[in-house]
Amino acid sequence: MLENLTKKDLKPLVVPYITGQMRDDWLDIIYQMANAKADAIEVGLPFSDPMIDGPTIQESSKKAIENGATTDSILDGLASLDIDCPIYIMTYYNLIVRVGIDRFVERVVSSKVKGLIVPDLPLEEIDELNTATRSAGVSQVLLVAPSTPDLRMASIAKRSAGFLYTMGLMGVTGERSSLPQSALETARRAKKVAPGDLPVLVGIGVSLPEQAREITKYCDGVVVGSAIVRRILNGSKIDEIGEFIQSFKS
Amino acid sequence: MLENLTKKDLKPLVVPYITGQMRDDWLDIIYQMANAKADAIEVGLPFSDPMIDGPTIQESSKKAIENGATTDSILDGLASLDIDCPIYIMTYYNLIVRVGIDRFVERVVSSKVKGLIVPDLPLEEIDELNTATRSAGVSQVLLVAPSTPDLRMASIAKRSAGFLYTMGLMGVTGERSSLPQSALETARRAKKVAPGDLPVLVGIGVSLPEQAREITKYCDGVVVGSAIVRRILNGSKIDEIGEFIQSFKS
Amino acid sequence: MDEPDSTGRFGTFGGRFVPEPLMQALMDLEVNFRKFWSDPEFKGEYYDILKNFGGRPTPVTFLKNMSNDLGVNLYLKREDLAHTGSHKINNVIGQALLAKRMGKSNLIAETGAGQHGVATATAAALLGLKATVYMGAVDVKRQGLNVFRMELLGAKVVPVESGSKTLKDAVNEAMRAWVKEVDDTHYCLGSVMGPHPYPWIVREFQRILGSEARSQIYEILGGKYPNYVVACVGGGSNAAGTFSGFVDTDAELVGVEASGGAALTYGTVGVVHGMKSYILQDEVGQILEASSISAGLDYPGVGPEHSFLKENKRVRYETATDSEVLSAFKILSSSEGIIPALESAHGLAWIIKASRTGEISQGSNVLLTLSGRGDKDVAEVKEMVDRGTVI
Amino acid sequence: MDEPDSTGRFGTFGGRFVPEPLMQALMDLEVNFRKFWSDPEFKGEYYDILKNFGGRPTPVTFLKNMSNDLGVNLYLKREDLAHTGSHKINNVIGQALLAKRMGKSNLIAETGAGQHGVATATAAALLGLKATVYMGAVDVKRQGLNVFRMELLGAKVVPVESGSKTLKDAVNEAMRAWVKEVDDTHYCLGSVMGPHPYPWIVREFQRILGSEARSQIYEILGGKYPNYVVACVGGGSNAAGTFSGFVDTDAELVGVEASGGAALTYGTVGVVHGMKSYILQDEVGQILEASSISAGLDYPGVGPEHSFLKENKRVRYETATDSEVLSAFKILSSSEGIIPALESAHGLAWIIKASRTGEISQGSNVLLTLSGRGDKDVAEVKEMVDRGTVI
Ligand SMILES: Cc1ncc(COP(=O)(O)O)c(C=O)c1O
Ligand SMILES: Cc1ncc(COP(=O)(O)O)c(C=O)c1O
Repeated sequence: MLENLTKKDLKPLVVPYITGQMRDDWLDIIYQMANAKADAIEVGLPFSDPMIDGPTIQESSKKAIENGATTDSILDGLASLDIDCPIYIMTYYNLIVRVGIDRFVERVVSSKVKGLIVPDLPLEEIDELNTATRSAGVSQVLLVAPSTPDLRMASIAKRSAGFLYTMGLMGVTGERSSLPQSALETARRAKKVAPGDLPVLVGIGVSLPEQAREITKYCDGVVVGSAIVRRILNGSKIDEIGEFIQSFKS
Repeated sequence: MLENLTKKDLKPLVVPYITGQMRDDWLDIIYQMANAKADAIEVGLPFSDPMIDGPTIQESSKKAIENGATTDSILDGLASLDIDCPIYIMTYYNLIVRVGIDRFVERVVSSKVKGLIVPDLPLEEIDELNTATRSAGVSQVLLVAPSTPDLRMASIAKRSAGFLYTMGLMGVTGERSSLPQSALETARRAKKVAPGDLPVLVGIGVSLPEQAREITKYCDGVVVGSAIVRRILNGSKIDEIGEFIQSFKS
Repeated sequence: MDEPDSTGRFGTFGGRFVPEPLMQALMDLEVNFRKFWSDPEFKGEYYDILKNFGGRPTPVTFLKNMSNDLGVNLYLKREDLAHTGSHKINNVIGQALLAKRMGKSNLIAETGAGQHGVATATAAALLGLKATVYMGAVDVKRQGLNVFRMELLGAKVVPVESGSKTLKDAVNEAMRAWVKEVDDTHYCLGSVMGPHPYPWIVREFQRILGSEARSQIYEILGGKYPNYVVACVGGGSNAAGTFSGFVDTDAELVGVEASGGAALTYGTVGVVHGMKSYILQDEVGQILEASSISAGLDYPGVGPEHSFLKENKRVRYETATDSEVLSAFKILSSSEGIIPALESAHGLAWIIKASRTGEISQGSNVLLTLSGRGDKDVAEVKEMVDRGTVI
Repeated sequence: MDEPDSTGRFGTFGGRFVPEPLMQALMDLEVNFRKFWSDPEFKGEYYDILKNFGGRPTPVTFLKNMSNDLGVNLYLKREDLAHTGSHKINNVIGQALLAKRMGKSNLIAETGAGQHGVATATAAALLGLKATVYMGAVDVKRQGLNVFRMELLGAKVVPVESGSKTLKDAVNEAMRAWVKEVDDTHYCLGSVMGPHPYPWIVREFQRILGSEARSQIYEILGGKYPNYVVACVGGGSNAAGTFSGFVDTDAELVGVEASGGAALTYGTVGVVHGMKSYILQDEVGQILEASSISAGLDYPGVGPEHSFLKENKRVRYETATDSEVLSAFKILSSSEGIIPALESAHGLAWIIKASRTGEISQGSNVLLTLSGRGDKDVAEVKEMVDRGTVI
């Protein structure tokens, strides 16, 4: 029941990110992302205090909240989608706790969301949520970082479902002009300890197709966040966004 | 040799005050004071830190210093006068110490000044100066205040020469609209302890002829300071000042 | 007050809700703290600095005039007399020493009122570390004196422009900064909050406050403990330190929050800044902005141990409004010659109210921790008075 | 250091050069001081307040970083940690208690930096007296924080617009005010200056500083006294208190004046503010305006006992310039985490200079009285730095 992300071809996996309701046409953007052959889409629930996000995603969260975004409104929007590209929700833990874990997971399931990424929930704190997601068939994606030692990385990978979210660097979300050494190294280490069927995706700091090509020598794909969010914030047209995502696939 | 002030008629003694060099025509004002039948004239050497002076005399001191007044320039001016009204110098002790006690007293004598009033020199501190003034025949006028007990007042009076300067109230120089009870009381007490030939004059707060008339029921005369200095500061004409002094004699 | 359990929890509160890149640092910190806190040499150095540099022990002062007026016996534990002017120095000296033993060369810190920032800058100067202090842009403005002080002490002050631009955002920004520099940088957290092991570490470093107060007041009262022990609660560090000295006595313990930042009184359970605790949040889970005249209590969360102490009813939590606080601020200044920090004035405000209503019965002995001095606040209070905002 | 002679003189310095209306009050004060200062109950109350309210004893802190840099062992007596932030509290508690015993209900005081004014306002609040503080209009402006503090403490602050509008004029104005209200008012003079018995009284009330320092440093140095004992000199009270503890040791005693207000170094003998002492005056005897960045040293006179100690060569007096002082201010802040009052930074500035030139030989033990904390000064220093007035 907990399916991992799988490759449709020989190309690396590409998972674009968008903050829910950050622009009025956010659902159209998601359609376009699916059309652009995204392998999955990460949708953020905006939180007032996003500890691991840089200025770009912080701003998108602020916009979304000003647009009236709530957990409910975003999940309702996602429920209305008709695409076969899996959706992963990214959210800070408080938004889950506030609704109640079981109710939250129910809502997620009824919105046809595939999985959850909760960046402020390290291995030691996942149990309560994990019990609920497992029994509901929701994939809980865990994160590893350059600072994570091998043994711990293996334990995290073992508990991760959907894919393994590998932070490319020690830092917050945001664009970087070049890929740090730590990203390659961490990707390599993550790939080594991850179970064979669990794709390893690198996120945080992957902003350009060249960077994606370089890193996917060591892993299975990338999550592209701030680079896309900046374009959406700057008013890029929907098909420009689609083209940008496609450029990662070529 | 140390003559006390004596009454020329039945009228009370009137001693007007002026700060030396406070106006360019200060020597003319002194002539006018003498003409107006002042019994003596108190001339202040301006000091930067006049502890017992109120705002009016402070301002005259400031003006005088700005006009270039120094101990020498004022004494030179006084030396040039040709009047038979005795002059008493009022000064703070530092101006004396700075010149040197003996030199200062010499200068005073050569300027035909009759006596000295040094308000920050209480009984306990007069000896050094007093040795010099006595041998030079300069009258050293001492002060008593409402707070001075009878015995102490008697000791002070015994050492005072020229007259006994009786502070009418506990306060600094300046005009008051009415005579305080303390002035009458202190005048009465001073008169009682003063040697018979030492005139008792009340100063500080005597600003109007009526006040002078009232107080001189108990003593021999008055010193009029701020009320005159204010007129000089305000630009009163010389004869107006003369008339004001005369009004105390009528 | 005990050690948290192996998951860093006091009852159900606490934990370590942080991104993975910080986990290693938190685990290292816990290991090192455990090691050094039981090392007599480390403890000796810590106590020595607090004594010879920090001015400890601080006295307990009997307030004769106010006691007369209120009919209760009021005592102050004088953290305003500690070096830098508040209890914050106790914690930072401990953490800076720990950081040094751990081989870190930089400190980062968040600050609200600026007292923790000043204390951190001070400890950094003393121990030869570099300090960077994150401070909400709103607080930078209202606590200008403390900004200058930090800069003179050689620290870099970074104004935080995100969110409500106050303490909570400074914490977020400090955490973000820490993620990037976790290798050579220690995050010197300023209160008993944040992820495990911070609530525990900070309480232990503030324990000195409570231990001193305990033996001082016991002697003053001739072998008794006070009926009430009161402290203000922002994150909760001065209160935690204070209560640690009295939790096993039968003193009634009272924590006083700013009514505009009263997580324990008006909040609900949630997760923010790495901890599970009471927080002020809206119905969907967005954290609310606190709003109080005192920058140091302008915080929508509270340390997890306080949530635990509230639930198990060992401590009772009350609130004081801005105007009650200003009035207490002025009363203490003009009737005892002690200008309190606005934060500390919250505790006093409650005592005044409760004494007047008779809730604190006449003749009771009441100990208040005066967590800091009010010099940092006088310009602001003066302005409010001049503007006529307050009487 | 001994009692002055029966005319209130230390050698040829001192005396009582005041208008007659003040003589009775000065004589009463002398009689009462003599009586109460030998009364164990009075002394007990004085020590008790300084301990439990004032935070005494203040520690002696070894400055590790600066000692390393300078090659001398530098110790600070920490009056910055006393309540209200300077040594001034020692004196005002004594005088306010004395005033109360004498049945006076009001205090008046002059203030320069504002520290003595704050201390007086504090003592007045504590003891239920009314306080009026005279402060030069220039100082009101540059020490705004302290003006607020005094007002919050319930004192009335009167800006003095006469003369140079600084400390010397505040003294004149306070004296004038005292003449008017001498019956129910005690003039709480802030330094070892003015007419007898003030220089003696204030030194005695500051003696506690020197006695503490003496026994503390003796213990720290393992049974030795320091080679140098240094203090800044405005009126000279912190220096007098300090030196009283070491005058019978073979420590070299050094008083450091502001170069723009160095009565002992650049002045001549004269009479001002009721005392005979060294003063800055012009050739005809007008008192000059002092000019220093530190309001508390911006004074053209000096206490008479210092004139005596200069003449009998027991103490040597040096000066420090504004820029040396600012540099010392910044060095102590950023290398030790202690922000000094600009006044106290004068002593440090001389130590730094003398250590660098080798005048203080390497390895010497040097004790400096840190007379107060610099919070009152940071805004002004910051402004100077921002304006580029200083580097
Ligand atoms: C003087 C003072 N008291 C109290 C506080 C609140 O912190 P805590 O609740 O951690 O003691 C602060 C915070 O800045 C403070 O400066
Ligand atoms: C901190 C401090 N130190 C020194 C002084 C100078 O006074 P004194 O020379 O009497 O110690 C002052 C005066 O205001 C002061 O505030």
